[in-house]
Amino acid sequence: MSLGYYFLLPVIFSFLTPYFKKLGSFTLRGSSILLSFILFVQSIAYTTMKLPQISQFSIKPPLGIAFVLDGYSLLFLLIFTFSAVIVSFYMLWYFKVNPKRDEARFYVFFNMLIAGSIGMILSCDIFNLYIFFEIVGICSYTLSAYNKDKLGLESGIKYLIIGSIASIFIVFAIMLIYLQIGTVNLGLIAQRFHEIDPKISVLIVLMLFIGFGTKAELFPMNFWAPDIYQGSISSVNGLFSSVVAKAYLFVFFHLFYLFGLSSKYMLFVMVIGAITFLVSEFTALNQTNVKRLFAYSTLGQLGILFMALSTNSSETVSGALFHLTSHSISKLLIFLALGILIHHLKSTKISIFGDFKSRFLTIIFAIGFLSILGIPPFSGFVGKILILKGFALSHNYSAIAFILLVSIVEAVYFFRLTAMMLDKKGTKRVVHVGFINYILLCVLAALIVIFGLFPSLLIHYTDLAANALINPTDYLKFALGVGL
Amino acid sequence: MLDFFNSTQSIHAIIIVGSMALFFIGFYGIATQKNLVKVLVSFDIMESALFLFFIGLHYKVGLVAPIVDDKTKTFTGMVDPVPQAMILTTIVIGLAILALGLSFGIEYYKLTGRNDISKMNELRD
Amino acid sequence: MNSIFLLLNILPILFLYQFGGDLHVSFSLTKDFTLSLIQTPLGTFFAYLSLISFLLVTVSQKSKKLSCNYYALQLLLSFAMLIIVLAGDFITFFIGWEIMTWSSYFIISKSNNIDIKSLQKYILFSLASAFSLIAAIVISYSFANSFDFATISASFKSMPFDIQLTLIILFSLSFFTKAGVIGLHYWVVDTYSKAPDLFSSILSAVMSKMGIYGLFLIYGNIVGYQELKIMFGTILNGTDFGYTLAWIGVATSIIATFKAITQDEVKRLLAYSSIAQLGYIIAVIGFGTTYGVAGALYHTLIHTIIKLLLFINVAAIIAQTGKNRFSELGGLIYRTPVSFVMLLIGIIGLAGMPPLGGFASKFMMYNAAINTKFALILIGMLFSGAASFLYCYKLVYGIYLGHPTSKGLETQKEVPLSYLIPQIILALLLVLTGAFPGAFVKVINPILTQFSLKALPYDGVGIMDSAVGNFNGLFIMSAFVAFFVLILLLISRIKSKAKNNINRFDISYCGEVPSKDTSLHYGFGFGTELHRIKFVNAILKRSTATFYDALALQTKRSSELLSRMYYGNIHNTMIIILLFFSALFFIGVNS
Amino acid sequence: MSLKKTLPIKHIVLSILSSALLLSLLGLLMQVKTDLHKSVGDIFLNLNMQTATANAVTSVVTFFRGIDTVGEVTVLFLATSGVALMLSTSQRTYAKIIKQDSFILNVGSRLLLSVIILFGAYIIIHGHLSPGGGFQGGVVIATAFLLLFLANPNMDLNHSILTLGESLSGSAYVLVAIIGLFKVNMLLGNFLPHPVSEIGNLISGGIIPVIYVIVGIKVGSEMAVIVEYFVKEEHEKEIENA
Repeated sequence: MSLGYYFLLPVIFSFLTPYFKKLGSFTLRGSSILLSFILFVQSIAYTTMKLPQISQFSIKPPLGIAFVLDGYSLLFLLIFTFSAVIVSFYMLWYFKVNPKRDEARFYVFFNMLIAGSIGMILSCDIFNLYIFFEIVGICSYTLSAYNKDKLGLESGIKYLIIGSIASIFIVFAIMLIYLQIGTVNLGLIAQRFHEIDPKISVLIVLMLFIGFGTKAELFPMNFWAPDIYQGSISSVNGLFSSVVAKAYLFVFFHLFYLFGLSSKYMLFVMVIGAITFLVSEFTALNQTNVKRLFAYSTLGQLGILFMALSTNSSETVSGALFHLTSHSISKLLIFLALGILIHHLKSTKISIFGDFKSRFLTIIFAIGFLSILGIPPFSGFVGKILILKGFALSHNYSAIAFILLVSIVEAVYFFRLTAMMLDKKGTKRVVHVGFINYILLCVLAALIVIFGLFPSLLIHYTDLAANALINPTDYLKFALGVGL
Repeated sequence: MLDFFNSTQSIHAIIIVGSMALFFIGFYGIATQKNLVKVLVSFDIMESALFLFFIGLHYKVGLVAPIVDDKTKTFTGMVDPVPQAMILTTIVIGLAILALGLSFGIEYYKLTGRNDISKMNELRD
Repeated sequence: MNSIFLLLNILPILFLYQFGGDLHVSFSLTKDFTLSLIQTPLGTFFAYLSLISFLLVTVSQKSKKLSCNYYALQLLLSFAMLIIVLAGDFITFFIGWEIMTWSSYFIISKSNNIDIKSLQKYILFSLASAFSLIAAIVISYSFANSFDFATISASFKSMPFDIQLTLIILFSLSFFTKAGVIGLHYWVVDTYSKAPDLFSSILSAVMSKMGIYGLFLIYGNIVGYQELKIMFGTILNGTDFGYTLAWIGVATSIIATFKAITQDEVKRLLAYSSIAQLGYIIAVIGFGTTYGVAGALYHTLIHTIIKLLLFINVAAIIAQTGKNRFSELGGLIYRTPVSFVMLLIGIIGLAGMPPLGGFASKFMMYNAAINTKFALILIGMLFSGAASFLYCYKLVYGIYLGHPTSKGLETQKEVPLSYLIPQIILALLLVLTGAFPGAFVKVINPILTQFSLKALPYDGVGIMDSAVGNFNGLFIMSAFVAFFVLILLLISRIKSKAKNNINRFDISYCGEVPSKDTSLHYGFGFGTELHRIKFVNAILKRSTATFYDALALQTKRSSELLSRMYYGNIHNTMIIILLFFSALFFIGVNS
Repeated sequence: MSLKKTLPIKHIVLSILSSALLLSLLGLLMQVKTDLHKSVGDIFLNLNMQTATANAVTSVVTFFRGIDTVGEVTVLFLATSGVALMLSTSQRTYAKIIKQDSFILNVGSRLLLSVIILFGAYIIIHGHLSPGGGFQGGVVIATAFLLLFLANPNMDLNHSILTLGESLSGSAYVLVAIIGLFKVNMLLGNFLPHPVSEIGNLISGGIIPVIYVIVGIKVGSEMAVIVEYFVKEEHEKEIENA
């Protein structure tokens, strides 16, 4: 199957959605699940193939646009399609308990969100990437406003404004790149980036940094992020945390290494990541809204990832990618479970953790929390220790100390929630999880445990990804269309 | 005097100054305006400035639009078509975002009677 | 349910016995991490210690109706500890350490009187300990390129001094936290007193020993006592390092002893006592001499036995009466005589009086201090040892002697057999260790060899050797038993004549007539008079709680301050982004 | 304090900042050289003869960078869906406007409608020959509907036809892309015959005019939907105010 289908199939699905809707909600839901399932199975099939894979549009690269799948994007592709499968099953439950919602349009935006994210990681043309960026943008604006209440619309408007700022900077950067090197192909840009006048290259890098950094929720530009999480529904939160933020992160570091910026800007990105981590974790301590709390936690984890991914050492980067995968799964788990909780208790205050009674959900949350905190035998542990090991190998002890110290702060609020769940006092309401969610949460929790016990299953792919990221010669060859 | 304006360099200079001035009008707008519609308009101004900038810098004196007609049989001496194509795409995207933003604004206004973005503070802890 | 888990608890013991010292398993987690289990003499000692403790506690849990979850978590905890003590590399060690942390956390959360604050204290200190451990682990990895104990140990000598020092401090901090060294003991007392009653015994007897195991591992195995001597130089007959550590231990033991005396809650007293006893171990662990290590190991064993005994005893009383304060207990000697005898044996051991095992271990430790000529340390240890008589007395008096201070105590029955059986076994062990201190030499010698220290001479099962002289445990024990029987006979003759019709209000009370409600029980206000001594008052008045509370408050304040930024005014957010861009632009383009 | 109230300090600071940024950016951008490399566009111009399209911009938009256009159409589609999600509610029924529409306006607008649509169609169909194309033509067609709405607020568009147009054209676009994969082993490949000799004719350029027609239909129907939603919204507000 050509890589182009990752984008074209969701598009054709979205265009035909009005007719699926007419055929009944069963067809609609079924086809959406089928779509995400096909894409997921296809992604798994790619793990057995020789990488990189390429799919060209109209004309050979570097002139035309192509989708290139290397080790780095394969990992993200797996994460995204897997999240899509899980969330599309979860929505069965959501629309059962919220029957009045506009189901068809949700599926349109949901599928295009995934397709756009996949497009962002596959495209080897920066302008094409910008279009996918906007597709993801529009889908996420609309999904965060999906509730159509005050909170939802407010978050939608805020996201849209921030997204517009980011896109203006990115467009400006792309224009400057085209003016300077006369191309928008990532391979050619990577080859010729050093030829740009240094001052202008700083300007370009800065604009790309502001553009993607804003969307990837880096510190001084992430004041909007918790609002977005608070205003949208939990499954969308899960998508934002485990797909959208990760897609922007992907692009950020893809360009970072491709343009050879790592030596010059490594320290800067690391410091920014560290500040993001610190500020978000400290801020999270004081939150009383669960969604905001987990939003801050996401920001904090992104901070760690920014610290670790910028190091230019394959050990640390591989660890960071492992951590990223595990974080995606854990956050999806937490947000999906949270959605069930919020639905039953009709509140988003932190106190809901003390008000429910369900052994299953308690275990699920505990697994998620422990995994995010990096406690064995869950998958987060492997990621964290790989990151720490990588930092240790480069003798960057301050980073180790920093991560560990701030992690204690992180533990404060995660274990506060855990303690509230385990607290026996007070009136507790029984929460019924529902069959589909039971299976889904079990699958996610099982993955967390399996990757924790047998990390070599995943490390194979993260190593592949880290090598592809740091040393993108294969990618460049395909992006430049050499030997096609 | 007119020859001066007919050189590529001076045209580029004028375009840079003009488009950047426009860009910073938009910049100033998003930094100071609090009305949602005005903010969206400011974004559009910034985008338009970028379009001018990009297209303008790809014009060189003596080049014509990249379309062959009966007189020009080959594609030589024409301006670069890629920026035009890119701008075309970006315009449509800008339009889409604007429409979406306005529809959000309308709904929000209906619910709350406000369109001041600095007073959107329901989302807080 | 209990029987099943009892069986499951026996299995690892059999398993360990089966391997008989040659266990060597490894499992490749990833290409970098290989988990390996290797049986060392030290590990085996601690493994048996923890497994048997778990077995005994599980026996005593029979009378409690505990859920399957509880038992499963406890089993997980015991496996985690097994992993810790059998680990052959730091990743395995750390995995065991963390599983121990969270499984015990979930068990503690099942207690009825736990609150969120105590749980938070426990888990945060545990995590701080774990994070300090992992920091040390990865730093040592960066030099050794391996997590293996042997490799790290081999490459430790070649590390720069500041790294060596950092590693020792980080490792020590981690294990000190688990053992509850003063300053890092903030979590200990709350956790021990609020955990499920029987689980407190595991916390105190076994889990704190994991800290001690860690210290042995680091000082003895990884760094090596010889290397410590080279690193830090010597003072008197010991090392500088040992001297510093000894002061930490002695300070811990003195302060905790005084704190213990003033406690009103039974389990809080025991918790402080536990801190104090571990203080002894930490005091001698760094000496780096045969007697120091032997004393520490012997005291580890004895303390485990005693604390299991005392906590099970107290748990039984609490379960039986529902009271957990000295001010609510008293006079139970006639109701629960067997328990009384067991507690008596326990506190005799705790106070370090002959003829029980407590004496042998204390003897060994004092001996070590004499041997290294650390006179001040010896004085400090003797001082806190003497002071510990007071809380031992309070323990036995407050619960069993005097008169009942609350209703319902008069009609108590003896505690259930499931509580008594482990106590009897433990008391017997205590007697045996007292009578045959030499038997332990055989256990210690392989460990001493492992640390490449001189082995202890073995002069027979009843004799314990030392530099300042031997003592024959068997002889002392027989003499003591004979003497005791004699006294008992005498007392029984006197008592049969004495008239037991004295009312407790028949006392002169300086002109005041006590009412019925006035508590005349001595255990009630015991220890308050200590405040009058200036030096002791200075210790008692201070608390690390103030520091940690202030830290928590400051964190909360800074969090509040930071979270103000996020009170989403999108207009300001935009301006911040633009300003950030401008700032970076001016910096970046002009430099 | 009074000074702070009268003087908009924030505005002054920001305007100074913007001007400072402007000046330094100008200083930088003046150095931009546009002739560092032979740009992709120049190569496209050279290659353009092969596509047999008279308008090079069209061939770039629909062929060389064709997937961009698919994305762009998708963005527009998503925006339309978003607007529809926001502004349409099943419960709300649009009240008919009491105001009587003028006969002359009605007839006049209908007269103009066909002309405008014809003009739009012309722009679309000649997209590969002259300036213009699917987007421009589509928007022109949408203005025809805007005119209708302005003249007769009570008018309702036939949504099923619009949806049909939208869905079919969009799907057709994707199908064209996929057929390319099978015919010429390249997604969006030009699988229709496009002899160079035909350049300048209406039927030339292979799939390029086909795509532009598809895009035209799609953009036209989508813009019409957006226009309808906004116009109806406006009228509803008037009713509420009245």
